[in-house]
Parts: sequence; C-alpha cells; structure tokens
Amino acid sequence: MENPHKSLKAKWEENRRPGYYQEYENHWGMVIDLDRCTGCGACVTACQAENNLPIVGEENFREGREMKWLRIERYWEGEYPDVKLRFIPMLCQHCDQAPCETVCPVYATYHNQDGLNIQTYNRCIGTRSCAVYCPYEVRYFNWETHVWDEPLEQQLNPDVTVREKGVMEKCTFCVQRIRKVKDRARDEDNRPLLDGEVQPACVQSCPTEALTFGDFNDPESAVSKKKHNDRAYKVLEDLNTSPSIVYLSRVEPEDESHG
Amino acid sequence: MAEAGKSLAYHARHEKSWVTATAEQDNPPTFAEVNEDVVRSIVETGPGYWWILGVTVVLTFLCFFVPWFYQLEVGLQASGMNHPVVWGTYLANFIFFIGLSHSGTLLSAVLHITNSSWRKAIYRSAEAMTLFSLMTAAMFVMVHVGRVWFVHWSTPYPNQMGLWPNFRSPLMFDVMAITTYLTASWVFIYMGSIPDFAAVRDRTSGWRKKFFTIWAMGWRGTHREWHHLSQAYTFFAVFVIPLAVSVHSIVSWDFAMSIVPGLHQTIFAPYFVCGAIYSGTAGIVTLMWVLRRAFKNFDRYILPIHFDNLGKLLLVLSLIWTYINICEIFTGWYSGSSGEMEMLKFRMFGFYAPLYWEMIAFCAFLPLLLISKKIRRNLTAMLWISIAINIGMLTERFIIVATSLPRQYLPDAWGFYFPSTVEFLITFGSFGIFLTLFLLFVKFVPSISIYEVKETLPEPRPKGEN
Amino acid sequence: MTISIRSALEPAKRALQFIGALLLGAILGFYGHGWLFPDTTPVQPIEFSHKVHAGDNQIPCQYCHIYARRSTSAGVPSVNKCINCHKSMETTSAELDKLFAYWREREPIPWIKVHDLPDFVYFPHKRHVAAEVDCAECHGDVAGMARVSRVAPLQMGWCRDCHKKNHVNNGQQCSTCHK
Amino acid sequence: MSEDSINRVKRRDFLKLVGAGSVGVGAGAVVSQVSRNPTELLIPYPVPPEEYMPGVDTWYNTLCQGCSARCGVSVRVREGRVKKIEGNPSHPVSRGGLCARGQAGVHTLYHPDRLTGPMKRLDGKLTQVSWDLVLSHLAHEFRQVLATERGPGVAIVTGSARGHLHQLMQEFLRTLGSSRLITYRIDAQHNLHAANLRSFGARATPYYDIANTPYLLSFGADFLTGWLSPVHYSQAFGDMRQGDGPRGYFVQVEPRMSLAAANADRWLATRPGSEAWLALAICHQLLEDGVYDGPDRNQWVERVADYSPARAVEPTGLGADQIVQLAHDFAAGPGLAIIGGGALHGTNGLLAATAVNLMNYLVGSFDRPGGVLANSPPLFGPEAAYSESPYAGLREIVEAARQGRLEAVILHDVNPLYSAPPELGLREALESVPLVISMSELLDESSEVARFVLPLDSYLEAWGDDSPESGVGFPTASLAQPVARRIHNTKSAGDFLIELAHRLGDDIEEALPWRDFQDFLKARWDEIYRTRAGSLEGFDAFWTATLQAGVWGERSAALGAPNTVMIPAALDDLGHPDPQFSGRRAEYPYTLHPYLSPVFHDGRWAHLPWLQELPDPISGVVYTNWIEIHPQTAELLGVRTRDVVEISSPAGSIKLPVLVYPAIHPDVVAIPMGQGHHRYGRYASGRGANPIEIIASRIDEDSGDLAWAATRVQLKPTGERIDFVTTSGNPRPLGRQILGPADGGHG
Repeated sequence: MENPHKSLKAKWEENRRPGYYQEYENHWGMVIDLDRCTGCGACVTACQAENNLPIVGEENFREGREMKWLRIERYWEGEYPDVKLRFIPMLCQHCDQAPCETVCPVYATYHNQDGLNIQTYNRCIGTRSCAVYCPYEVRYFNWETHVWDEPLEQQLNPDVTVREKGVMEKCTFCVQRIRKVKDRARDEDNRPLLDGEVQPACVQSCPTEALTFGDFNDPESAVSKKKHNDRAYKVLEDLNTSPSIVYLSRVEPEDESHG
Repeated sequence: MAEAGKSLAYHARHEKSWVTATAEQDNPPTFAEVNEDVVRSIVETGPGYWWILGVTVVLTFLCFFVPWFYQLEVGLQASGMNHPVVWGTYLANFIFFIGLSHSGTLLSAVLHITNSSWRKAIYRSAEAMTLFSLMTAAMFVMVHVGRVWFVHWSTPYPNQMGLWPNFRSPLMFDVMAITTYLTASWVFIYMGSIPDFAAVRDRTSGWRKKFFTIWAMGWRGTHREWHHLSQAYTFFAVFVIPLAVSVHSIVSWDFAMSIVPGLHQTIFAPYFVCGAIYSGTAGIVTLMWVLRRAFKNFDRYILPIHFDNLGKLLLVLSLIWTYINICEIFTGWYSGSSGEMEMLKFRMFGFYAPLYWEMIAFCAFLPLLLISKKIRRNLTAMLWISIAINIGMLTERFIIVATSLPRQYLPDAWGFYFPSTVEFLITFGSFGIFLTLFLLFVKFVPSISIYEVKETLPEPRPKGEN
Repeated sequence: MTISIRSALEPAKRALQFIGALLLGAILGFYGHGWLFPDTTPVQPIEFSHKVHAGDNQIPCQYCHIYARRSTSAGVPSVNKCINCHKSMETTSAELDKLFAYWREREPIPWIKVHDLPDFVYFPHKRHVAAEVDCAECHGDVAGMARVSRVAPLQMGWCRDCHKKNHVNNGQQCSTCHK
Repeated sequence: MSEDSINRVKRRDFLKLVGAGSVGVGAGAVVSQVSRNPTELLIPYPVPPEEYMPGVDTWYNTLCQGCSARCGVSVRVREGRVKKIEGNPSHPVSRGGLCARGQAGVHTLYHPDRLTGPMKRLDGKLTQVSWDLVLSHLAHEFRQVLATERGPGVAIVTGSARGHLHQLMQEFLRTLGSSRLITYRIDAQHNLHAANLRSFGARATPYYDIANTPYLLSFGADFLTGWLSPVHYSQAFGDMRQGDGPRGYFVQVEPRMSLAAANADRWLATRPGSEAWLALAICHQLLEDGVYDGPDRNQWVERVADYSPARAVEPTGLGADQIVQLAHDFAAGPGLAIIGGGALHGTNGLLAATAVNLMNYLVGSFDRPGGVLANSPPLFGPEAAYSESPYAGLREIVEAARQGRLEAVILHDVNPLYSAPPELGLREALESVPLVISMSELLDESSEVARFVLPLDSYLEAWGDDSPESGVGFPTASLAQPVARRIHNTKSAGDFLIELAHRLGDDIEEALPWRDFQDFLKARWDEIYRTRAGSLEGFDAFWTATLQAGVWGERSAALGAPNTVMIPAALDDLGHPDPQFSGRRAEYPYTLHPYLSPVFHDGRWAHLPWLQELPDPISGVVYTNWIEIHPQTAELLGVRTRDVVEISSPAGSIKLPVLVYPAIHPDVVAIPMGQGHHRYGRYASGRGANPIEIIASRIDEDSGDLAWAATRVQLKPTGERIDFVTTSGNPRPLGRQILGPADGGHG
C-alpha cells in the first residue's frame, strides 16, 4: 500500500537512517497535553529551582535577558466577549535534526548517549550561533556572571554547573536526574530503567500532570503511547527539526451544544 | 631599475593601456620622478601626518579598546543584544569589514591577469586595504564571542583534551577561510612590494635602510629574480581570486544555513560576494581620492581614468546588487509564509525602515549617476558616491541582523534590538584601527607600486636620465 | 646567484637576538617556577602522614575515607574519627596536640585540597570504586607519602585516556562528566 | 658584515642578552604563579550528624505553608542545606504536584533580608536584643497586664497558625483569660464555610469532586490558583479534562477572565456581584423544568419564586435564553457548581454561596461522584473558620483597642496593615495598644507599629501539623518537621509561647507544661494515636511512621451521611441578591475587581525572588502589578498600556500602570493583589500598588465577612508612564500552527 503521492517529508523520513536513536541508550522525550496545561507556571519555577537559574533582576527582564529554560507562551484569539487565551510551554525540543548542533564550531552542543541535545558549558565559547539557529528560541545566553544575594546561594543545586558569563545554556531535560536514576539502576545490578522513573523538575512539579516524560525507544512507555493520540502534533514541524517534544493540542468543543 | 621595468614590461603587454594612461597628461613623470615621489611619501613626514596618526591612535584606544575591556569585564550585557536578538552590531561590522576587504586583493588580481594596466597605480594601497580590513574584521570576531579567552578552540590544533572543532559548522569554515585569505593577501601584497622595498632601500639611509633591507630580502633586481617574481605573482593572482569569492560565500553561510526568516536565503552567497566587491571597490575609490590628496605629485599617478574605470565597475555592481535585493524580497513575499511576511513588514516598514530605505537610496539609486562620464571623471562626486555606497553597505549588514532575528517563528518570543553605547563606540573605534594601520602602512610600504608604474611610462629619454 | 635571507637579516641581528633571549627566558621562567615550586604538595594545617597510617599501619583507605564507596566524594574523616583512635593510642606528639586543640574547640580542621577538580567537572568516586579502580591509579602511592602530593595531572585528556584504555561505557561523552 | 661577525657575540651584547633573559625568567615565573588555581579547603564536620553523607541527598517530608491548603511536600536536603521542594506523592492534598509558590518556598529559609534576631523598639528605633532579654521583658509586661485586670486584654492575630499551633495559642490565651484568637487572611473563604454550615449544619467544607464532573459551572472560583486547595483541584481539573472518564465541560462565570476562566471551555462575563442573581435564576429555572422533585420541592419553589431568568437579565447582563440554556446544561450534566473569588466576597456573598449549594442540591449532585461529596471535618485545628468571620474578629479588636480594653496584641505571621483595608483603622488602633509584638520572618508593614519584632523560623525550620481544611474526602492529618538547622537566631511561635508561659510561671506554666512545641505536638498526636490509629504498635512507631510519610490518614473511614438534605431555611433572611457597592455609580463609574494574583496569592510570599521573576500567567508581567481595563474603557480615558492612572475610591486612591485587557467586563477594572509592599525585603518593596488600600471596609451583613469586591472606583489619567516589563512579544499566534495542526486544535 505504497502511497504514490507521499509528501517529500515522508520520502525523506524513510530514506533517513532507521532508528535515529538506536545507537543511543534512550530517546528521551516529553508529551505536553495542552488540554491539561493551565499555564500556572509551576514548571517554570521548578526548573529555576532545579537548574540554578539566576535571579536576573527587573532590568535584565526589561533588556530581554531573562533566564527561563522553560517559558510559557500565551496567545490570544478572538475578541471580547468571545476572547480566548491559550498557553503553550516552550522548552528545548531536543530535536533529532537540531539546527543548533550543526552550527556550533566547538561541539559544545551535540547529541549525547541519552539522545539528548546537550549543552557543555565549559566548552562553549559564546558565538551564540546556536541561539540564532534555534527556531524555538529556547537557548539562553549568560550576558553576565550572575551572583546570588547571600545566603541564597546555599540553595544552589550541587549537581548542576553554575554558568559563567559568555556561555549559552538551555533545558537539559534535567540530565543530572537522568544520570542519578541510571546510576541507581546500575547499582541495583544493572536493571533496566522503569518508565516514569526519570522525571525532570517540570514534569515532577506539574499540578495538572500535563507533562509526561519518558523514553520513545521503549514502545511500552507512556510517552510512546500518547504519541499516537490524534491530538498529537509537533511545533513548527514543517521546519523538519523533528523535535522530541510532542504536544497534544487543546480540545475546543463546539460551543453550540452549550448555551 | 629601468631595465627591470622593461623586463617585466616585456612579460605583460600593455602598450595600449599605456597610451590611454599617458593620454591623460602632457608630461608624464620620468622614472626618476616616480622614485622621488614615492620615496618622498615615505621619508618626508609633515606635522599633519603626525596629528592624524595621533588622533587615530587615541581614537582607537578610547573608542575600541577601553570599551572592549569594559565589556570583557562585565560580560556582553555591555552590548544591546538580548534574547532573541543574540547577534548584533559586532557581527554586522564583521561582515562589513570582510566585505571591504574584497576587491582590494581580488580586484588587483583580476586586473593583473587581465593585463589592465590602470590598476598599477592603485593596487598596492587597495591590497593594503584588504589586509587591514581583514584584520579589523578579525578583531570583531574577538569582540563578538562570549568567551574570547577560549576562541582558539574553534581552530583545529592537537590538545590534551583530545577535542576537535566541528567541521560541519559554517563558523568553522569561516575561521579557515578568513585565515587563508589573510595569509594569501599578505603574501600577495608582500611579494608584489619586494622590488619596491629594494628601490626604497637603495634611496634611504639610517634605520629605514636597515628596515627596508630586511623587507627587500636582498633583492638585487636580476633578470632571474624578476622572472621568479612575475611567475609567482601571476600564480598568486590566480590563486587568490577563488579564495576571495569563497571567503564571503562562507561568511554568508553563517546566515544562510540558519532557518531564520530573512537569513535563510539561497541567494545569500552571491549576494554577499557581490555586495562585498561593491563596498570594496567603493572603498578603493575613497582611498585613491585621499592618497591623491595626501601626497605631493600622486595626482600624476592616480588619474581620473582610474576613477572612470572604477566608476563603471561600481555601476555594474550596483545593478547586480539591486537585482539580487529584488530577488530576495520577491522570494520572501512569494513564499507567503507568515514568518517571511512579518520579517519583511518589519524590515521595510518597522522601526528600522528609515535605515532600510536609506540603504536602497545609497546603494541602488545613487550609483545610477555613474552612468554619466562627467560624474565618473568628477573626483569629488566620486568621493561622495563611494562614501555613500559604503554607508549603505554598512547599514545593509546591520539590517540583515537587526530586522531578521527579532521576528522569528514564535510570535510570543518576538523582541527588539538597539545597539548600546559600547557597541557604537567600538564600531567607531574599529575605523580607528583600520586608519591607524593604514597610516603606518604608507610610511613603511611604497603605497604606489614604483616598478609597475614605470611600466606604464614612456622609456626614459637621455635628458631625463639620472 | 642566490637570494640570501641571512644578509637581509644582518641589520636586525641584535634585535632578534635580544627578543630570542627574552622569549627563551620567559619559557624557562614559566616552567622552571612550576618545577622548582610545585603546588602539588601543599603544607597541611596538621602534618598528617599517610605514610604512617596507610603505609606502616596498613589502615585501608576506606577506613577513613568512608564515603568513597557510596558517594561522589570520598570524604575526609571528621575530627571525631581521628580522636576515636588517638584518645587511646599515640596520644602525645606536637601534631596530635594541634588535633586535640581542634577537638576541644569542636572546630573542623581546614585541610587543603590536594586533588582539586574544577566545579564544572562531575567526578563520582563511587563509580570508580565500584569499577575496582585502585585508589593509587589516580592518587599515586599515598601510602608512601609523608605529605600527600598530587601525582596525576587531573586533566581532561588524562581522564579520557584512562576511559579509552578501559573501554568505559560512554566514557567519551561530555555529559558523563559535565552537567 | 662578514659571516663570523654575525655569530660572534661581543661582551656588552652578551650582558644585554643575559639581562633580557633574566627579565624573561622573572616574567615567566610571575605568569605561572598567578595562573595557578586558588587553593580550596576541605572542611569536614568535627562530629558528623546522623545519616549525613556528602554528595548524597536526604529527603524529608513536611508541610508547605504557601497558602491555607497545606500541601504535603518532600524537601531535598544535601550537606545540611535545603536544595529543592517537591510535592509529596503520598500526600492526599498535593499528590506529588506543587505550585510555583510551593517551589519558591525554599527562599523563605535563605532570604537575604530575613530577621536574624529579636528586636526591641527603643525610642522609635528597632535594636537587636537577646531572646533572654525579650522573654524576661515580655514576662514582666504580661504580668502587669494580668495584674491590672486578668481580663481579655490580650489578643493574638495569626495569619497562618493552623492545626495544633492554633490550639496552643488558644490554650495560651485561655490561661490569660482571653479568647481573642483571630486568624486573618484576605483570601479566607469564610462565606463558603458559613453557607455550608447554614445549608447542611455541618462544620465541614464538602469535597468538590471536580475530577469526575461532566459539567462544571464555576462562579468566579479560580480553583487553579487561589481557591481552597489549588494544587489538589488543579490535579482534579487535569483529570476532568483528560482523565479516564469523558471530558468534562467547564463554564466560568465572572466579570474578569481569571486563569480558571482562560482554561474554561466557555467564559461568561457577567456584571460584578450578579452571581447570586444568576445562581438563583438558574435554581428557578431548574425547579420550573421540574428537574427536582424531592419532598421539599415546594419550599424551594416559593423561596426562589421572584428570581426568574427574565428578571435576572438586567442585573446579570446575560440574555434570558443564555440563563435558561445554562440551567438546561447544568441539569443535563448533571453539573457541579462552585463559587469563590469576587462572587464570594460581595455584599451578597453568603446568599450567592447558599444559592450555589441549592443549585447542586436541586440537580442531585450531592453524594455522587462528580458532585459534592460529604467530607470529614478537620481532625483538629481552628473551628472558628466556620462560625465567626475573621474580619469580624479584626473589627472587634479595633473596637476593643479604641475603648482601651486591649493591653497586648501578638501578630503572628500576619500583616494586617497590608492585607486589611486601611479604612478599618487598624493602624491607629494598634498604635494605641501599649504592647504590640510582631512575629514575622521579615520586617513588614505591620512590624512598624510593633514594640517587639520577633524573628520567626521559616516553616522549613519549625515543627507543625495540620489537618486540611478543604479536605480530601477522608480524615487525614499531616506533620511538619524541621528539615534544616536554624540559620539565624530565630524561634518558632510554638516554642516562643511555651517559653513565655514558663517565664510567666505558676498556673500559666502548669497550663502549658510542655518542654517545647514538639513535646506539645507529640502529646496531642498521642491522642490521635490512641483514638484512631491503634493498629501500629507503640506511639513512637506511629510518630516516626507519620514523620517519614509526612501524613497519616484513613482512606477506609466512612464519609458523612449518604444523602445530604439541605435546610430550606438556609435561604431565608439573606437579604436581596442585588449587590451593594461603596461609592455612587455617577461618581465612581467602574467596579473594582481585586483578585488574588496567580503568582503571589494574597502577597504573603511576595518577597521571594523566584515569584517576582515568574511571569504572570496571563499578562506575562514581572516585578510589579497593574490595573486591567477593557479596550473600550481605555479608549474612553485615552490611555494605552503602561500609562499610569490614578484609581480612587471612597476609601482612598493609588496609582498603577494600565494594562489594556481584552477579557474583562467593560464596567470592571481589575487589580491583582500581592504587590505594593512598602517594606517586605529587597525583592518586594516598592513594586506596584496594593489594591487593598482602596477597598472600602464594607462587609457582607449576613456573614460579617469583608466584601472586598464591593468597591467602586474612578480612573484619572496622570500622564505618567511606568514601563513595566512583560515577557510576552506578539500576543497573536498569526495562524502559525503553534497551538495545534490548525491553530487552537480540535479534539
């Protein structure tokens, strides 16, 4: 049942090296259900707490230099009184074909064994090209070396590097947590990871359980199942970056049935 | 020297152009006068020179290095860049200076292998311009990156970490291309100057003599040496041309290989190359005008015909440039994609619209004046047009960066960029660097090729013999 | 006839020699200083001798560095730990008096780090102990040192070589050590 | 020169070279010295604490204090320092989730501006003193208070004391012969409790089973951020949307689109305060349609006779058909109705809440999954919440102070000078009280009038417990434990009161015999153990088990009566549904709609930097607040976003920058609470303005609760601009397929 008129994308997909991530141990990915997401921002703060994101101050916000690996974008539709507000959490999509990876001259960003798009801070020289190449604009640059007012620095997470001025940073899917769980699994005579055992800070905190994290290589994982939901889509899919984050679009019931 | 002149003259047939060149003036300078004039430009230094040099040096220090060190201290927050506009003025200037560097060497090389002798009076300083604008551009890479103290990581060299740069990265190609081009241009200009170093060596004394002795590398002007020189020179001329083209194509890929609306353009490579040669040629015109003014008797070598020829070239380039611009806008509009449309809207009618239209006026319309020979021969007009063109080109580089990045795919992440004081200062100061280098150049290198000019002159008559 | 560089350089001979000497000196100075005054063997607040403890008395490393097996950091024994033994044995010596002074004050001993990795490096002792890497492989023959000194360069290339040699799983991945 | 002369070096030259060389050596040495890494120290504990292991996390379960919901949290501690707070998965309230406030709670411990020691006001200036001094001083003063007349001259106002801390305070006051213990929070849902008390005579907030409801009709209840138990009900919302059952339809009725409304399938902008009308009209329609045919039907029919949808059109601003449709859908659901926010805090709040209860009752939504479930009352903790309104308590205090019947007031973790309308005159009242003690973590507005400012433990350093007021459907109680060593010279309220009691000596000491608060807690929990959890052998086992789990509960316990009956009298003598407002419409054309900020809630934690830097979910604004006005209004006033307007009400006036807001009723202007602190640490001070300052001190006569949604205001453009920061770029998706294959997406 070959479809003769298949899209270029489809053709490309099948000529592409099969199982992009098979060479890696996992293909970590996330499913974000916009019908559950309320835009409350718990994930944003959770991320800030977990990953040593600096307190940049109002001036930096004004300059457009906030540091939020995970931001919530809001879009208005319609006019009063039928106005609608929609939220979409935007974080690094850990693309299979990440544009940022090809441009970095020093390999500071690349795909690691977990199939993550990793940023190696201490290798970064700060050309900022990755941020330009990223269509999701989820890469954030350290315009200065941030300091914490005493004794706030005591909260800093020892498992995450504190970045200095001049380096790029972004969502890592909380790689330190993935490591920790893998480490544990290894101690327990190398058992395989359980689905849902690894949870990035945002996923863990989400009060509405809108975020699901897991391994797309494992067909039984929650994310693999949700991926086939008919609401599933990927943001800016036509750019062919093949992101690892699947969004489930929000349900818009026909209002006629209800008053 | 005279014989030397003949020997190379023998290799390059130029009688025709010689006629055109000499037709300009009733009494062409004799060989002796050439030597005197050029050597004078080196040894005789009036207070005016010192003043200008002083000013440029101070300007370079205050406007470039002081702000830069400040930026190194506090980080790039000193610039106006932000999220999502992470590239700004620095990169724009980088491209501009790379552009300026074109046509110096490129033009000289092309004209050399096409035996167009009118190049001979101007090519030396043109090549110098290439060299120095490349250096300035390189400085901007340093200013641009976040951690310049690790910038060497972008070059492939064996290290204990066992790491290599990313050979897929256009920025990586950049580093390669620019260093190669810089080296090649350096060798090219140096090689071409050896006989002149020798000439100056023989006419100066004191430390200059020592200095030029070193640079002349014991040039004795034997037939064999001339032979080697002319062959090597021609080889390099051929070698440099594809290099020059590649350099700016690669620079353009830094942009074109991204998927940012407004940067993701297949036409960018030819666009940048053409733009580069365009601004470069304009740069040469400005430069010639200055040299002609600065040094006594140079108006005997830099002739209106040179301006005329360059004027024609400029006209052609401006037409190509305009054409490519139209293509770019059309493809953007024809794609109908929201991203492209919003970008174009912002570029042509947004905050930076005045700059955009200024660019169009300066680079697309103004040069059309060059269609008239009168204007091409009117040096002042040429000066102003050439300056206008380079202003236009500088704005073009800026607009490419500053109007594309703020209008990317996710509307919620749209932003805005305006350069900070530091950025303005450094931009200003960078011209200081360029000028300083050039001012030093005219005192250490014959800024007009003595021997090649001689080729364009009539054989010395007995009475002119010295 | 030949084009002679030497004759060309002749006038600059002096200057060149001068510069040469300067550079040579600088190189000498740089490495000489490192060689004469190495920072690999800091003087500790208490002259604690691993030679006596680990060497002569054969105390196993992990008797004091108790966390190495279970945690990223090997851990330095608490003052308490020292006292436990020394309240009964070897109770008199100049160095031990210092120790008891700390103990009386309930003050920690400010040991100087000998093996100091940058903050952006994640090094788990646990993994390496589990992989049965001998402590000496990185720390050298501590049992023979009166004053501990760093023998390994502790540089990235050095880590990677070892990982290569032992075919460590993902041993070459950035994010294995940098997070 | 000749060959050899090049190679031969003269002596002078040689010396020169040597000189050059040595200079080089010096330089090289210096470079290598400065390029060395600074030496780092290894500092072990002299005596390592229990279960301490460097580089390994320890997790402790405790209770969040961000709002009155009291989520159970797990705290990650590493090398004795608190690193992160996460929801406790085994806790029935949070079930593993946690809101932004809860996450930011870490900084209550590490806030740079925390009070580091007790302070006494000496000739107007606060000066550090020792606890010992404070206690002896206070003991002395209290003895005098008691000496004068061992009467009700002492009052404690608390903002957060719940569970047994609340009981301890009661005990303490009782021994002093006073009963003035007021729990004041502007976000208290008193009318809701009162209405339930009226309707069912039960001292318990029912459990609203949002998770399983097919049709949710919410009257201004922003249950996603600030209603009863935000995290718990957020989870419920998620399950309602994409749980196992069919997707529930959700309608939000309120004058301004809140976060809940933004997430609703339908938002109906009604006139402010008209919720009571709407609810009654729907009840009317339901009865008319014969949806309800219980024995007490007629009693209800006559009670809602006057409120036909047709008559509700004018006050609500909705069409009669819309109201009828709502009623049909609600009946068809069958629906679940909840009420909160402004709807609950008008002058008719109690009536509205009761009417909403009736709606649920009429469609038989009680005791049915997806409806209103009977709930077990809290095992312990403040009962007052149900009977008497906190605001009434405040007014009583003011009254007493005016009459000079108040000798001492202890403000515990409460900031009434910020969170109560100034019109109440609390400041003057407190200034007239001889002894005011403020216990807080930071210097705040209220500590300005205090003679003693006592530094409180962060909740991460203190003991505590709670039995969730909003309930989870079964009896449960949680313990809070210190997860980190004190970093400043602070005390917990419990310890302080007990120590003070000991200083006071004799009978008071006997009344509070416990060593410290933990001791007291254990004593109390021992009762719970004996009465309920006999299963575990030994109290200590029970105690440690509870500490480890962070919570104890009885899922098995049977829930209230199988079929709840609503008392018809509940609707009687509740006044008219028409809302009353302070300020004449002519003079003050707009209704002020203050709302609990989704980020700061009532502003108690506005001093936490992470919250200041969390973009407002709806506007994306950081570090300040604003006034939301309808585009029409903006046009009328000729102002644009960021233009500053002066907002004046009969009670006062403030200035705020405008945010032109596309989703608000034209007659309404809305201001988020939580900002506008005058002094509350470096991150919160001087940001925006506090809407409570211009709220008239008007109450719902039926319940005595503050009607903070019953003030009218006028707007005056000032010509100034405040360039507040929003992280939002272009507000429209431009059809770029961002929100779904076709924008918005379709199920």
